[in-house]
Amino acid sequence: MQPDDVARALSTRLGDRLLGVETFVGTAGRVRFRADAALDTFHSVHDELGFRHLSMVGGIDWVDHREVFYVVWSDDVRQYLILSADLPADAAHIESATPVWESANWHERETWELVDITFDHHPDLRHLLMPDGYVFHPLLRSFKLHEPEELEVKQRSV
Amino acid sequence: MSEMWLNMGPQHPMTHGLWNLRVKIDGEMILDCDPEMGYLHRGIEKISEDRHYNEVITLMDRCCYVAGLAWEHLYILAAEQALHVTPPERADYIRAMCDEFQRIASHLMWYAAFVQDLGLMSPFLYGMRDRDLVLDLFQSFTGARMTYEYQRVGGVRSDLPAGFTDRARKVLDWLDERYVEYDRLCLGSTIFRERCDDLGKLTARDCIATGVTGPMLRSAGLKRDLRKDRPYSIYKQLDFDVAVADAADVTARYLVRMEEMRQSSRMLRQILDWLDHHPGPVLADRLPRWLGAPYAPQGREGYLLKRNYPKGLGFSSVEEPHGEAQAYVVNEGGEHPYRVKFRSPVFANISAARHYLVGYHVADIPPIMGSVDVCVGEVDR
Amino acid sequence: MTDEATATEKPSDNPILFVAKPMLTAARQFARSLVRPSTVVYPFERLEDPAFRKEVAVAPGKPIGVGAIWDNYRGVHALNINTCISCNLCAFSCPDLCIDMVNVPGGDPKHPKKCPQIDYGKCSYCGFCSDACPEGCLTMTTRYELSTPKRAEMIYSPTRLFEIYRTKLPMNPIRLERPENEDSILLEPPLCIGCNACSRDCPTNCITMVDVTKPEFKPGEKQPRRIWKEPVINDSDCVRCGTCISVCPKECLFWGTRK
Amino acid sequence: MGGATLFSVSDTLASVLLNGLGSIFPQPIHGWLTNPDLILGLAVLIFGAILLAASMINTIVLIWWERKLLGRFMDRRGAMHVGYAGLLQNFADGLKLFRKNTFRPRESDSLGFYAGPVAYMVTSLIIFGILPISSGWNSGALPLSLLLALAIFSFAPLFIFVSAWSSNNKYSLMGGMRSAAQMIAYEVPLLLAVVAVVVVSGSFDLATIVQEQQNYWFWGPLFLALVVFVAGMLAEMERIPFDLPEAEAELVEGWNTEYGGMLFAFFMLADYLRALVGSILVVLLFLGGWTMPGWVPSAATSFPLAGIVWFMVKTYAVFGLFVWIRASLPRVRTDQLLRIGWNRMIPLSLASVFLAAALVLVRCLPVFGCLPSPGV
Repeated sequence: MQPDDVARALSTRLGDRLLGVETFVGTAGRVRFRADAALDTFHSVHDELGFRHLSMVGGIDWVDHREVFYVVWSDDVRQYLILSADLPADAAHIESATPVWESANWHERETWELVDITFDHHPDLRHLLMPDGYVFHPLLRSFKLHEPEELEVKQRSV
Repeated sequence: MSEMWLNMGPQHPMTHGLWNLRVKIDGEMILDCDPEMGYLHRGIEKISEDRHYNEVITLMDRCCYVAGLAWEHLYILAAEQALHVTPPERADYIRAMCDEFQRIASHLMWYAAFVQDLGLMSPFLYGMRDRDLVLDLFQSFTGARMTYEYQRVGGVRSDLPAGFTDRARKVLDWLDERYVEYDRLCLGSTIFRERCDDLGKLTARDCIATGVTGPMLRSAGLKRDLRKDRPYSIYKQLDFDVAVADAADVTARYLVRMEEMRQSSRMLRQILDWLDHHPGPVLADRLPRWLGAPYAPQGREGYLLKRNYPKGLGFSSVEEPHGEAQAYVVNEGGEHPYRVKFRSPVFANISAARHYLVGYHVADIPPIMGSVDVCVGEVDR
Repeated sequence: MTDEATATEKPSDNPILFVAKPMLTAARQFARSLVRPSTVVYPFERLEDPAFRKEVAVAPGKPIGVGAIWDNYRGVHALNINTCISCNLCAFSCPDLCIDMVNVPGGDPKHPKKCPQIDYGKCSYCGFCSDACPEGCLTMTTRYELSTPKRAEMIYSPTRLFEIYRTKLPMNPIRLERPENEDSILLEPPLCIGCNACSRDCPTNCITMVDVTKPEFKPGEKQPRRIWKEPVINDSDCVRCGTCISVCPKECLFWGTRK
Repeated sequence: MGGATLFSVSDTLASVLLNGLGSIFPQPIHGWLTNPDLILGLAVLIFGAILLAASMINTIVLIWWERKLLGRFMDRRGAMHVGYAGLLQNFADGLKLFRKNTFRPRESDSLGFYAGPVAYMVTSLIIFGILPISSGWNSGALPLSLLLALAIFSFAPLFIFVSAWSSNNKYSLMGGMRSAAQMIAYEVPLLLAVVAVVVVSGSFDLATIVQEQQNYWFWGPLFLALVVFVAGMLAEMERIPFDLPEAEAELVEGWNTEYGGMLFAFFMLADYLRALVGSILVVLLFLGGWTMPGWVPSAATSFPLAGIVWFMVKTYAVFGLFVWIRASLPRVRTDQLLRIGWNRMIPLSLASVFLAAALVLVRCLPVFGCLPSPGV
């Protein structure tokens, strides 16, 4: 499956909410979609394109905005597909993928606590790796390592 | 007895690591479960952002302490894609050899822990003993037994020592005899079959829904192996079969892993033959300086940015002993990776715990979780 | 290349003698290990001992080591103080920041020699430092016994590392070849003030200060306050440690490819 | 065999001791000291001390024996540095446990927590006093010594359950429940297997049972009963494959999770004491007890301790079998264990009883004299 095929299949349902499909070596492409089209994108990728296996959900903090990406796999074409959406840094939230892929549950919990991206309608958005009540999001760029005084504050505030 | 929540972990012989399995039980029946992770969270993804590309390798060995070389390979593949570097062919073969030996070592470790959970004491020692031979091999060319730090962006650290392939073949011969013995000790025993048959069922449909990969998925009859489906490295050149079983229970997982070890032996013989006849460089020679060397020179701040090193994204997926591991590396032109994200197969396998634990007995938890092959280091990262 | 999947069927024959097979297997192992179990009696037998390896480790049918080469084991470091050039590369290559450059006793008190001191409480034995060492004076040995009741004793001073060097333990023989197209240190001449810092601190003394011709200044024009000398770097002697770059007050040295 | 019994030896010892002591003192004290009642009392004490020392030393050596055997099964060496071949390792371990602090979880029940291990230990020790080791070492000479031994043997689940429940720990509680269920389930086939022996030998007295085996050992005619008895004993001793109550993988240590120091040592010792008792019972009931083989020269046979030595050799061999089983089998699950106990073991043991009765009826028992019974 080529990026063009993916774009053709997705554009019917998404229209202009599909921002483009880039080439990505080793995968079927990198789909960029608008955050408000999340659930539609997931459904069409899962049902129409047949990517039934969600491998990974991750977030990247680009300081001015945040990016959330999904890696999905299809057993039919035996290829990966990467979905990616940009979210504003001050209101980083996107629809949860758990209704489509059950496996998104833990990945989204992890992304939420590490990169501070909220997943709406997630069934169980609790801390996974960090202790309960931990208020920081370590994978944000503003969370600096190698600053012991700050670290002390962070530990105390937990 | 009324219902109660039982904390199995974080310090519990069943956990094989540091995590907490909370189970709700009624008498001996499991009604619900809730795995709690994070006791071993070291922030490897965060630390990686503060190290440059080769220094991340030291973290990869600690990511999964039973499959360090496979994780190094995973990271290196993604980093090379992000940095636009191609390794020499011999390095690729050596890496594949590391992968397969690591698979054998990891599966032996799994075997040892799994039978120990069942109360079988001596096979535990046999598994550890035979794994040590593989570690000896690793030690002879990487210099360490567990934290190898062997692969580099653009190749591997050093070539194999003289006589390595012969020693490796000897180990493979020894192991081939042992697999038979392992089967006799486990499959030959009625008690083992009574305990493991029809236990921890996870159908192929549930596997896909919950993202379960690796031997667990293949034990459900689904033939998916990245080495075949998406041949990275040099796996296209190798002749091997994918081990599949269809019972989807603990015995099936045992069978799949045993068969995988045999297939790994088969692959390794091919790789060793190739290595015998194709000497060559093991590190790409036209590398930017600090990618080839393991260190950055002083005054490195902004070094790559000044030189307009091309940006890039790297994504790799490797059939690790536990399943499909993935890495996503963002190169923003700096000397450190901007973001490194790993997908651990065990992470997904544990998250599906509710599907394969509920409805069984408390006494079944150790064999079921043993058949999942938990490695907490890579779950928590 | 076959694309067949090996369906590993469950052995259907439910064993009739229900415990005989595993018990006989265990008994066979019992008989085998009566002669010599596979364990190494550690403090008395050591895998790194060549005599032990030769006699026992490679005995057929006995899985005691594979007679592996132990010399490239990455254990405690050995430091040859005499050849150390204090280039700092080991400290910079250390991912765990466990190497400090400390003064070595003896020598010129005004310009003491600095050598690496290693904190084994932090060290991850990755070997990056010995790979980075341009002179081969910091190597790793087969020594691995480090336990000590005090945390402070985990910090090995250069002298202590030199003592390990003098025990002549097998050293890690792997030396990395330096990449061919190494970057050189280049100079941006207009910025240089000829302060001599780079040449003074260069560990290999490969920087010489040469005179530059003082340009003609018009009368009244403000002359830059500088010494009219510039560094010339001998590329074949340079170990690319970057000390000169870090000490340069004007940041006029940089990495680049020499034309 | 010599006429000296263990009790007569201790009686002589006591009278010699007291007479010697009394001769130092003038008359009133001398007469009081050589009072036969006092001598008898001291004799009983000495007798008990010898029994205690013998059982304890044997238990500890048994642990050593298991560790060494298990080591070889696992391709390793076992304890080897303390004493000759590690013989003193377990004494050192015991000393270490003895010196350790005894602690108790705050919410646990004090009485049950402390009384449980002690009672478990004591009941296990009492059995040792009943068992005859040789014709001289036959303290009880009770007509129903077999029944008494098994009755005391089956006290254990009660005390295990008490200590497990009072630990106030979920794992301990589950272990205790399992232990109780398991021991009760296996009590029945164990006793039925013993009935087969009783049918053949016609006596409940252990010494008589041994004497009945002068011509042929019972393992031949009563092989089925032996299998049931060994399996039942494995369950009673809580050893792999039936060690669910302390299944390490899921229940940490089962009913003794919360115990440490000397209290844990009590459990440990009592466990191995019971293992020793189990091995001894197998030797007594099926393997001819202390009857010496015919090929042994009479000079050796008449050696006072020859019977005991021969008996202990057999006991340790039987325990070796238990170790072998432990080294090669996984543990079963609770429900499977109970199913095996009620559904398989009881019919088997009943069959063995009928078989024994049939053998006695048709009087074909002496045929088994041709089987290798080196005690003949």
